[in-house]
Amino acid sequence: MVSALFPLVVDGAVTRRRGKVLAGPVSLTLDGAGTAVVIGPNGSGKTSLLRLLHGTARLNEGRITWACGLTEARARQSFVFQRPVMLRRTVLENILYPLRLRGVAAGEARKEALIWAKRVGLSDAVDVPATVLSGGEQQKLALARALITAPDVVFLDEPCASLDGRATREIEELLCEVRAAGTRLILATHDMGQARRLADTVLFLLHGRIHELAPARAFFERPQTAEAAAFLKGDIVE
Amino acid sequence: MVSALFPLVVDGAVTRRRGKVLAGPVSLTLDGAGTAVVIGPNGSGKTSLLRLLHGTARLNEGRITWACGLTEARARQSFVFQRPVMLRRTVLENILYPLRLRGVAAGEARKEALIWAKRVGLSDAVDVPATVLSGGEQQKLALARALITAPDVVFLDEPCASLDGRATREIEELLCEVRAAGTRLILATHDMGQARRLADTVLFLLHGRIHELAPARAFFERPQTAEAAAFLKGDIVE
Amino acid sequence: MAELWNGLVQAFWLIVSVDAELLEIALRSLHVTLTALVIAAMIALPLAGVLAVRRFRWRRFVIAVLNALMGLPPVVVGLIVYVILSRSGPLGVFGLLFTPTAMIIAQVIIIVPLMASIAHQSLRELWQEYHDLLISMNVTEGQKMRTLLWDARRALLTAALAGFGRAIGEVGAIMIVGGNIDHATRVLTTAIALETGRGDFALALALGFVLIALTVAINMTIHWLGQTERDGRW
Amino acid sequence: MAELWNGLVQAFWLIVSVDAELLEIALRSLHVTLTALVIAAMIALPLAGVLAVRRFRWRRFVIAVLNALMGLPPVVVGLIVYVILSRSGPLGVFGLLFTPTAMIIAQVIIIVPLMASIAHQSLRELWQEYHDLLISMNVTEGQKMRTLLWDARRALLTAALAGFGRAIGEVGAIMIVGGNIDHATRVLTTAIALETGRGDFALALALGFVLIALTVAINMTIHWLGQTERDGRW
Amino acid sequence: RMAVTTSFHNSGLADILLPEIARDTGLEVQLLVVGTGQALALGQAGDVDAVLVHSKAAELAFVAEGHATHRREIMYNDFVLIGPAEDPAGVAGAATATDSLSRVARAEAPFVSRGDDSGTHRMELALWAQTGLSVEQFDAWYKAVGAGMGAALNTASGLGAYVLSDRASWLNFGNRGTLSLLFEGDPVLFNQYAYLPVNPERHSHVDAVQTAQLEAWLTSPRAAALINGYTLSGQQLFVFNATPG
Ligand SMILES: Nc1ncnc2c1ncn2[C@@H]1O[C@H](COP(=O)(O)OP(=O)(O)OP(=O)(O)O)[C@@H](O)[C@H]1O
Ligand SMILES: Nc1ncnc2c1ncn2[C@@H]1O[C@H](COP(=O)(O)OP(=O)(O)OP(=O)(O)O)[C@@H](O)[C@H]1O
Ligand SMILES: [Mg+2]
Ligand SMILES: [Mg+2]
Repeated sequence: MVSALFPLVVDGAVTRRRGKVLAGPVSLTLDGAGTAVVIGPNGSGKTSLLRLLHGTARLNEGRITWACGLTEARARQSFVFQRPVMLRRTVLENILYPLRLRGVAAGEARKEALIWAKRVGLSDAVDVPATVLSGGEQQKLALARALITAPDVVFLDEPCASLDGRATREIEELLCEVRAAGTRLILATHDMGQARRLADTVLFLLHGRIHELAPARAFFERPQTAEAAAFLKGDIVE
Repeated sequence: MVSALFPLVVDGAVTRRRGKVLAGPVSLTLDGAGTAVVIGPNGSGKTSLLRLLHGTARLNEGRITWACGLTEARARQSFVFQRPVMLRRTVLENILYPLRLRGVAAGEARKEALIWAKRVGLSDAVDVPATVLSGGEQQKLALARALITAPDVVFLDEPCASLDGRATREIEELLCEVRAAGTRLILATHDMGQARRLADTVLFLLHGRIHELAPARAFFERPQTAEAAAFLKGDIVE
Repeated sequence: MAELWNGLVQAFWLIVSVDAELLEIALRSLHVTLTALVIAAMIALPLAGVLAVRRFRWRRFVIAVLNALMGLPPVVVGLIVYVILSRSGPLGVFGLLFTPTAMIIAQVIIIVPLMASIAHQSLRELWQEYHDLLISMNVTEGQKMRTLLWDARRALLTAALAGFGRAIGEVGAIMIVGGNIDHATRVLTTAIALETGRGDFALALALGFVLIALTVAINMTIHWLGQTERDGRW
Repeated sequence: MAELWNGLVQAFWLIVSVDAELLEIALRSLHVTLTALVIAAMIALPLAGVLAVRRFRWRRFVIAVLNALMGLPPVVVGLIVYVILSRSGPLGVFGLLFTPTAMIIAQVIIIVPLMASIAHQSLRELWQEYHDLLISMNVTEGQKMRTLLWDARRALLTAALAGFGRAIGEVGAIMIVGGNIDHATRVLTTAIALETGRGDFALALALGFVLIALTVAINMTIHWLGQTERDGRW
Repeated sequence: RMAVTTSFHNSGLADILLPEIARDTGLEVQLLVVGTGQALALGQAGDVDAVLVHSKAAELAFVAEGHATHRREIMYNDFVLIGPAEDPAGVAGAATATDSLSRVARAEAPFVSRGDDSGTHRMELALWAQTGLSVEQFDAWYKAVGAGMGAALNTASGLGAYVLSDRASWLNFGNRGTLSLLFEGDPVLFNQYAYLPVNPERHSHVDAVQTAQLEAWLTSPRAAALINGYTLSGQQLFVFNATPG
C-alpha cells in the first residue's frame, strides 16, 4: 500500500536565507516506499533540504509537488528535528499533543501516548517535564510524537545522534516497522552504519546540491563521484 | 606538566533534582593527565555526572575536592554542553566572549578567535548569527569557545554527536593536541569507536552510578561486569 | 513629613477598625478593576497571540501603534469615553455615564495596549522556540495561539499584573466618566484625589497606603498561588 | 460627538500652524518624560538583572512587591513627593517643588516598577537559556547581568516604551508636584486636565490627539531605528 | 444629578443638605464635583439635571442659550485673600480688595491664580481689571496654575504665595502651612451661588418635576435655616438670599 502523497516531484527547488543558498537547486522524484537517506558533511544542507521538502523552509525558487496536493500532504507528514523542540509540558502531554490537535478524546489520546512512550522506552518518565529529559530521551520523545499520528512520510534529522548503541538499534527496528506499515522515511544521518542499515536510496549532499543520488547498495559499493568516495573513506575508522 | 587542579578527589558525591537521583553516589580520584571517557546508556547520568564534577549541578551529598581549591578550579575549567548554547551574537563574538570576560583587549581577542574559528573549520561563517548555524557547526563553535581560554580541564558532553566523519576525525585530532598541551579531557560519548580512540580510562555508568572504572585497553578487551560487556556488544554492528 | 506619619497611622486605624465607607469604596475599586482586567485580558491576549503568530503586512506597524497606545493619557481616554457615553453622544441613550460600567470601559481601553504589548513580548520569545515544531504539525492559527498562550501562562502573569496595577491606580479617566459620586462611583483613587483637593493630605495618604497594601496583598496571593519563580517550572 | 471632530480639526490646525505655546508645553513634556525615562532605566534595568540572576532569600517577595508597585497610584506618589519636597519637608531647602525636577522625580518613582517588572520578565527567559553556559564560564554577577542586558536589548525595548508611555500620559502626580504653572511646569497632560476643568472639551481633546500623535511618532522612529521584528534578529 | 463647583462641595454644606433633601423630598441627589466650566458643559450636554455654580456672566449666557430654563439665586458666600502670614505685600492693611491686589502686584509677591475660568478665577480677573493692571503683562510672580481651588491652595501653600479663595474652601483646607487669611469683607467679594435647572426641552430624559421639586426645597425656609445655620470653626459660611417664589 503506497501513500497517495507520492510521487513527490521536486524541480529546481532552492531555499535561501539572507542571500545565502542553504540548499538547492534540487531536482528529484521520490516514490512512496522505503527509506531515503540524506548524507553529507556538516553544513552541506541536509537539514535545509529536509525542511525545504517538508515546507518548513521557504521555497524561493522551483517547484515541489506532492501527488495529492500540498494541503493534504501537510496534514500527513511529520518531522523530527535535529535539535528536538520540547513543549513546556510533561513527556506524556508532549506525546499526545498531536492527537489532541486532531481532536482525539483525552482518554483515547492518553492510552495511545502511553503505548508510544513504551515503544520508545520512556515509560518511566511520562510525568516529568519534557525539558529536563536527557539529550537521548528528548530525541526519543520527538520520535514518538512524530510517529503517533501514523503519518505517510516522516522526515528524520539525525534522530539517533545522541542515542546509545542499544537505543539506536531499537529505534532502527521501530523505524523498520513503521516503514513496513507503509510510512515513507526521509532520514539525514552522519552514522554511515545506520545509513547502510536503513537506506534504500542515498542522497549525497555537497554545498546544498545533490551531488550523487543512487540506490543504497550501489552507492556504498562503488560511489560514482570522487567526493562521495572521499566522504565515505573519511568516515571509515582505523 | 600536570595541572595544579589535580588530583581531583570525589567522595560519595550525589546530585538530585526533585528527589530523583541524577548521578551518584560517585567516588573516584582523577589524576591530571590523559582522557577519561564516560560511557553508558541514555539517561544513565553521563551529563549529570559531568555537570556534577564541573559544578554546574548542585552537589547534594558527599565532597568534591580539587587540589587547588574550588574557586581556582572554577576559573580553569570549561564545558561543552550536549546541546550547545549559542549566545545571541555572531559566531566570532561567541568565540571571543570568554576572552573578553577575562579582560583581553578587543583586537587581541579578535585575532585569537579567528585562529580558533579556523581550527574548528568555521572560518567562513564568522559573521553569521550563531543561532542560525547548523547543528554540527554549533558544536564546533562550542568547542572553540571552550578551548580558547586554554583551560586545565575540559568537560565534553558528546561533542561529536552530530559531526560528520571527517569533522569528527579533525576534532579528535584537535583534542589530542590539546591533551598533549596538558589539558585534562573528560568526555562523554556514545560513539564506541571514538571512546576506543581517545580513552585512557573509561567510566561505565549505569543508573547514575559508576558501574565499572578501568583503563581503556583493559575495559574494551575484557570488561569485568556483565552489563558492560552487554553494553559493548549492544553497540557492535553486524 | 508629619503627614506621612499621620497617614500611616490613619491607614492603620482605618483598616483595623474595618471602616464601613472605606470598605465600600475599596470593594468598588476591586470590582471595577477586576472586571476591567478580565475583559481586557480577553481582548489583549488573543491580540498578542495574533501578533506573535501571524505575519501580515502591517504587523510591525500595528505593534508600534500598540506600544504607542501604552501612552494613552488617561484624561484623554476619559474624555473620549465621556463624549461617546454623554447624553448628547451616540451611546447616550443607555445612560451609562457616571456609572461603574463607564469606568470599566475607560479602564479597559487604558490597559489593553499595555497588556497586549507585554504579552506579545513573551509570546514571541516562546514562538521562536516553538515555531518549527508547530509548523511541522501544521496546526491551525487558533491552535498555535492556544498552545502559546497556555505554555506561556506564567509569563503572561506579568502582563496581567501590570494591567491590574495600571487600572487600580488610575484616576484621570474614571474621575471624568465616573464623576466620583459618593456611594455610586467613588473609588479609592478618586477619593484620594478628593481629599488632596481638600488639602487633607494625611487622609489622602492614608487611603493611598490602604490602596497600596491592597495591591501588594493581591500580588502576593497571585504569586503564591501561581507558584511562580520555582525551580524547573515555567 | 461634535467635540471629537472639533478636537481633531483643532489638533490638525495646532500642529500645522506650529502653535508657539503648544510647542513649548510639548517640548516640556518630552524633556521631563525622556529625562525620567533615562533615569528610571538606569535604576530598573540593573534591578531587573539582579532579580533575574541572583537567587537570594527574599527574591520572590521582592518580585511580588515590584509587580505590586506597578499599581502605585500616581496621586499618592505625587503626594509623597510633595510632602518630601515641600518647604516644611526634609528636602524643602532645595526648593524643588513646582519645578520640572520635581515632576521628573515623581515620574521616575512611577515607572521604575513597571519597567523593572517587564524587563525582569524578558531577562529571566534569556537567563534560563544562558544559565549553564555562563555558569560554566564562571562569570561574575556583574558580567552575567551585562551579558543578559545586552543580548536582551530588543526585548527590553518593550519595557522602555511602556515606561515612556506611562510617563508621558501621566497627570495625577505631576499635577501635584508640578502645579501646572503656566510657562513653568505646564505640560501636555496637565494642560489637557485644565481644559477639561474649563469645560473646553474640544481643545482638551485636540491637545490629547497631539499627545497621542507625538507618542505614536516616537514609537515608530524607535521601532524603525531598532529594526525590530526583522527575521533572524533578536 | 446635579453638578456643583468644587468650592461649594469643599464647604461641606452638601453633607448637611443632601440627607435633609432626601428626608423631606425623597430625592436622591448625586453631586458631580467639577470646575464651573465643566459643570456648565455637563449641563449643556444634558448629563446632569441641574447645575449649582457661582459665575454670573457664564450663567446668564447659559440661560440665554436656552440650556437652562431659568436662573435662581440661592445664597452667597464671599471670597477672601489668602497669603503668607508674614504678608510681604502688606495686604492686611489694604482698604479695598482692589487695593490689596495692587499691593501684591506692586510687591511682585508670588500670586497663584486659578486660571481655569472658574467662578473664583473670573472674580479675580474682575478685580485685576479694576486695579487697571493687565494680567498678561505680569511676569513670573503671577502663577496661573489652572487647577481646582484645592490644588491652587496646595500650590500657594507650597510656594508661600497669595491666592484668592472662597471662604468655604479656605476654612475646609487642611494643608495651610504658612498661609493665613489676610483680607476679607469687601462687598465686591461677595459670591453669588445660583441654581440652574437644565432645560427639559433640550434633553427629554431630564426630570423637570424633580428639578423643580429640588429648587422649591432649596428656596424654602427650611433650606434657609440650614444654610444660614451652617457654620465652620465658628464662622457662618453662606447667606441665604433666595427670593421666595
Ligand atoms: N537562517 C540562516 N541564515 C544563514 N545561514 C544559514 C541559516 N540557516 C542555515 N544556514 C547555513 O546553511 C548551511 C546549511 O545548514 P544545514 O543545517 O542545512 O546543514 P546540515 O547539513 O544540516 O549540517 P549538520 O550536519 O551540521 O546538521 C550551514 O552552513 C548554515 O550555517
Ligand atoms: N532536572 C531534572 N529533573 C528530573 N530528572 C532529571 C533532571 N535532569 C535530568 N533528569 C533525568 O536524569 C537522568 C540522567 O540524565 P542525564 O542527562 O545525565 O543522562 P545522560 O547519560 O546524559 O543521557 P544521554 O546519553 O541521553 O545524554 C535522565 O533520566 C533524566 O531524565
Ligand atoms: Mg542538520
Ligand atoms: Mg547527556
